[in-house]
Amino acid sequence: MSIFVDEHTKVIVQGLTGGQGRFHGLRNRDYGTQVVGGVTPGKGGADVEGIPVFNSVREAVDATGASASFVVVPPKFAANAIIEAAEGGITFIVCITEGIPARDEAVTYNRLVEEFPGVRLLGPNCPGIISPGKCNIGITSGDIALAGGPVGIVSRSGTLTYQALHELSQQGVGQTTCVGIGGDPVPGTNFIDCLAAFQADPETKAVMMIGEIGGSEEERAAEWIKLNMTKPVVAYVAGVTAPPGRKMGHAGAIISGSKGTAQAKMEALRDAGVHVCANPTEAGAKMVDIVRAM
Amino acid sequence: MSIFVDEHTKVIVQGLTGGQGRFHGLRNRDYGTQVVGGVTPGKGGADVEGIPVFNSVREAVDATGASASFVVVPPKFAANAIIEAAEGGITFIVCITEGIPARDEAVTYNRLVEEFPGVRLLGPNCPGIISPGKCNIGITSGDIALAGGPVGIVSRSGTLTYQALHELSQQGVGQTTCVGIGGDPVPGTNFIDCLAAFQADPETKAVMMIGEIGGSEEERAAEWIKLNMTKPVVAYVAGVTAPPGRKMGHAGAIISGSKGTAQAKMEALRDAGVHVCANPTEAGAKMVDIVRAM
Amino acid sequence: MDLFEYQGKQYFARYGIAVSPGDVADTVEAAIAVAERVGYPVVVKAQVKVGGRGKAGGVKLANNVDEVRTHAGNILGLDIKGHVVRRLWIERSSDIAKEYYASFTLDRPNKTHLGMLSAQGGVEIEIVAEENPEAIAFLSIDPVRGLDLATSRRWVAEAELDEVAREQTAELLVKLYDCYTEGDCDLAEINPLILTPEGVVHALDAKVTLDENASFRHPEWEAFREDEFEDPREKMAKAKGLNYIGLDGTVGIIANGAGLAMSTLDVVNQVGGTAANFLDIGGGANADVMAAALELINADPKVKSIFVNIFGGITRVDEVAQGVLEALERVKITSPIVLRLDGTNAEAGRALLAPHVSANLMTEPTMLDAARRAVALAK
Amino acid sequence: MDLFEYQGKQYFARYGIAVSPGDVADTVEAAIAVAERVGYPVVVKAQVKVGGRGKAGGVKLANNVDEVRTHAGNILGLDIKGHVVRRLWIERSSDIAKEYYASFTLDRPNKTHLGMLSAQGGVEIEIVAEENPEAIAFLSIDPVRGLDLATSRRWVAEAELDEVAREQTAELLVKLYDCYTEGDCDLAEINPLILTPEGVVHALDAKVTLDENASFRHPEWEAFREDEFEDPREKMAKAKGLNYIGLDGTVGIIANGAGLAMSTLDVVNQVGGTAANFLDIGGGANADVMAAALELINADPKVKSIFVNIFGGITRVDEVAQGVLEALERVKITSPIVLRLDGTNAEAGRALLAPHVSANLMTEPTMLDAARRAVALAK
Repeated sequence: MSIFVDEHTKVIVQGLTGGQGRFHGLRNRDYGTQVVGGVTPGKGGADVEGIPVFNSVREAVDATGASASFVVVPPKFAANAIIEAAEGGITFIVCITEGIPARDEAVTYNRLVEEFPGVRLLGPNCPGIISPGKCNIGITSGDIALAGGPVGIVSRSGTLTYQALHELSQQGVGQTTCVGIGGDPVPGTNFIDCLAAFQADPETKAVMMIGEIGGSEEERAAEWIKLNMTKPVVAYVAGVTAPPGRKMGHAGAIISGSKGTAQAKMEALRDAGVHVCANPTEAGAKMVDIVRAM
Repeated sequence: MSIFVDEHTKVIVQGLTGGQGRFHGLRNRDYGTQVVGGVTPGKGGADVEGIPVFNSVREAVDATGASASFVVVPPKFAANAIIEAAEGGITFIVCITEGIPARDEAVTYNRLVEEFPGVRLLGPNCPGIISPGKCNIGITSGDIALAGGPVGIVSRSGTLTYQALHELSQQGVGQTTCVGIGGDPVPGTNFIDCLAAFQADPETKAVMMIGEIGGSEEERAAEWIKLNMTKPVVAYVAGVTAPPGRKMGHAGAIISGSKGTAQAKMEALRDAGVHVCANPTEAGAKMVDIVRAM
Repeated sequence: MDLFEYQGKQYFARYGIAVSPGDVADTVEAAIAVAERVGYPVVVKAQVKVGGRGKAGGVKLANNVDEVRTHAGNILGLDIKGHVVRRLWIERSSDIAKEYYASFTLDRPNKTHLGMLSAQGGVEIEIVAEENPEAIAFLSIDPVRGLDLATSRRWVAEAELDEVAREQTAELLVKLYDCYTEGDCDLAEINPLILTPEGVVHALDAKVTLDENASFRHPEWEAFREDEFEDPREKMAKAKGLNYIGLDGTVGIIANGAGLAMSTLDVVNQVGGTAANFLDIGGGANADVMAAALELINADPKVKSIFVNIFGGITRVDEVAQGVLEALERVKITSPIVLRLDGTNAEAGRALLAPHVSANLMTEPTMLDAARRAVALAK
Repeated sequence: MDLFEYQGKQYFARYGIAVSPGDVADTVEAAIAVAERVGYPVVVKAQVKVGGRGKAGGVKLANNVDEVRTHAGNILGLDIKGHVVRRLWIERSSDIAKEYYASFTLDRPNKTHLGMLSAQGGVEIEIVAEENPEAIAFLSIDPVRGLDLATSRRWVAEAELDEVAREQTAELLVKLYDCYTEGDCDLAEINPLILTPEGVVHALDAKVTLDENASFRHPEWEAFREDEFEDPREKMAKAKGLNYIGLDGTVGIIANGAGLAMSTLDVVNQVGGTAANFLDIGGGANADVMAAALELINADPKVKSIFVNIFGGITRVDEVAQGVLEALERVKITSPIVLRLDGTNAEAGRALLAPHVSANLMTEPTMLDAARRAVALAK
């Protein structure tokens, strides 16, 4: 099994007719994902290499029965696109858009939680999700993932998500699902959501977690792991050498005062019984050892 | 000078035609307070020993120019009476009613703060306020107060308020104003409000403060004193020997867990430079010493 | 007024909060009857208003009628921290996947309502608050606006409850808040609030404290009152409108006003004595009230002396003195009485008493003097 | 983007938040002109984006033209923690009765907005939070609902601000929240917010951080940008769309993705080296981008070796290799380059590079190997 998405997941792409939307949407379909429609207001009736385009999410959902949406629209329109997806009946939204204002993210997150409690948002500013061999929504290259499990991956960092997949796949260790939650300040889905889903998924036997500096999500995840997680967790936290007060790429990745350091996060994870590794390669090797010993 | 009320304060009594309202209303007038009207719905046009009765606060305020109201109505009606006073243009409300449900107090307090920012409520469940020789609103016996200052008194406890007045008056030390803030969980006016007013009042040279177990108002007052108060403060806190978990008369006077003990309050006050005394008599004597040395 | 668990669950049920099916039982036979009705396994729970029942052996699982008989028999009559078990609550046992904590109470410093929600339930919330405060999601609620479902949903997400439990819990919390406010509770607490393996959320315990000031709008509270097993002296005091709390010392205390009564305890303590009680007779101190107060204190065998501390505000001291004298005619008091009467008409009051002063009835001019005398007499 | 105080005050003014009358000055003469216009006494304040100006002598009171001349002359050019003062803010001096603190920021764990208000302003809020957290009234604001005047009034009462200041502050806080949200700030802070002896509340300082992601709806931010005195290398990087942060080490770093770049720094550190910079070239790594990145690093005299760490996701590694080769033709690089190329089309990429490998351009199969090599070369 996988978490959140599988071979039955029907996906629409909001922004399919744009450059990025077309590129990633088609790439996801080529991977085998059921990309059943696109949404671009005013372009309903057209198609993109056979994928029908609708004027609204509601129309697309009614016509295709999609439950997931891949939001690939510019930052200016992303918040509205996400809310439109929820209003249109989508229950799983992946938004890869980078550069959405924090205010829009905060309002959107809270509107979803308050008005659409059954809807999950992944991102914004995330690489997406891949359940290898079943479904790929986002920008992850399918080549570096390996189907069949038994490892679940959850990562706040884009490129390190790929690195993590690569470290495992090249050793022949597959993944159930790899979730990139993104590095923005207000992520729709967090570590705990993914850890809980992996804990509940019988095919996932171990979890690899990639954190980074900033915020306290890793610490909260550590607390959750301590209380709830029975499966082994291997973690790497990027940014041990990051200087305080400078944004390391993402708006989320910043050490404020004494808060959000990699050291504190690693310590919390270690306290929770997590195997904390010093770099992605070491984390990969540790996970391979754990899986081989099962 | 005095704080909150003086010889110019015009007072109406909500509930003047009731037993308690009549007794205290007339007693306050006998003291010299300008009791200019009463309010009892349906009894407008009548009078109580010459004090005209109106159907509503608005009518009473329009007719008399009153700015203060003395609320003496049963617990069931008290919350509405307070809001009616604020809506009717009253800016200083004294409510002596005991036994108002905590929920009603919480709603009333917050409605006043949110909708009527210029209105002060004293109480509920308090003995009232007396500016000796000028104005007495409430149930304090005027005999035990002495006009002319220089001491301000603020007290959470009813009888100990009288005791404090008595300790000073019998030594010939007068008061500017004595405010009984009451022991309920949600007092409209708190220690800090009174301390700030006394600090600002040029005639008040020193302040006597009577606290009791429960809550953290004394601790907050101590913090305020430390930062803002230049006048000497003498304090007594009742309940050193009170057992935790039992309500000592007021709903507010209860030690919950390690919170709200007299010891903690006395320590905080001592840290703030307050002269903390072991009983009311000692507090009175200390204040007399301070005043005489001025 | 603290409710027993079973009363709290009955109260919850009024507001649509899901609890386990169950009923009360005062005898072993009744316990068996309830168990047979709700179906095995059942939990047999001592009904006492004190924490730590489980550790004291007051909560047991019973899989069949024999186990119910054994456990009910053992628990009825058990003494848990001074509380004798006279009633049981028998309920269908629940499988537990997760234990949460939820409560509403008044946030006194902020004058708002305070909701506390935690994914770590089943343990004392004070311990969680101490050791891991971040595990509690605190919600400050404006009493004017209340709690709506949207905010409740935000709150359960913030508390990181398991996703399957969130929507049910969000709805339950709105009901619990209604129970807390419309039901006039000082405290409405569920610990644990459980998630079953089947994904159902319900209250496994109920801790409710009612705000007695709101009795006038809750005729249904009478039923709770009838079931109280109070200290007989406190019950008698309540019936007479006296505010009495039994303590362990030897000096009986009577004072008017809660502050003065607390202060009287403090002064007795300062001069080396110990108070036998807290007793606030309130504003009016006529003969009836004074007689009742003296009678109550007289009934306490620990009392060696009685300290009556009255400051006349509205109450005139001469009336109080008259009340004391009348009361003494009606009630035979075995301990010596020390009176301190001050305030309005104090002179007249003391004059009234002067002819009656004896080794069993004396006056002192100040609180401190009176306390010294009463403590000396109690030694 | 952090704003200077004067920019923050200009921004506040857009939202109707009262600040002291004043203006900027880049020269002593201009400072005098402003002072004469706003009236004495004035405060001469260094405009630097760093705390502790006062202690460093960057804030002075001037009562007349001579004092303005002296202070402005001293402060212009002053080095405050590595920030050279190039601009002053001159404002009318305010009498201060009380100093408060007010701010809005994002509460990341709770995903709400967080207001902080304290009657204890003028000192660092972190110190107050540490030593006396109860002195701060925290307000959690649902971003969907925002902050209204009623809630703001409740908040100022809870914070125990002086009563004369409450209504003004409640109104100001609503404006500050509007500035924070509509103005797309990451932080909007006033410390101190002052109450004058005349009973007027206004902002004496302004600390504003703008959320650059919201630039598209704020054309007015351009003016702030023009006034930036940035590190020239960081300015150049920004112009090229590169995410560059200068550090103190000797190994130049180029990586795609912020996480991988951070991780590269960590690995260099683990094998005993020190990074000269953080540089994330983002998703697309074509020849232009690579050339710009190499040029930037090459300009840093501390750099002894360059570690290019690319994991091809969307970016194909062969394209990256091509980019590196093209870039090397365009830019003369003085330090040896160690490449680690992995991911999509890695084989093809390495093959492309193979003929060009030399003592100044080498590849390694893993991050760790590449880091060791780059660090060895930097020693």
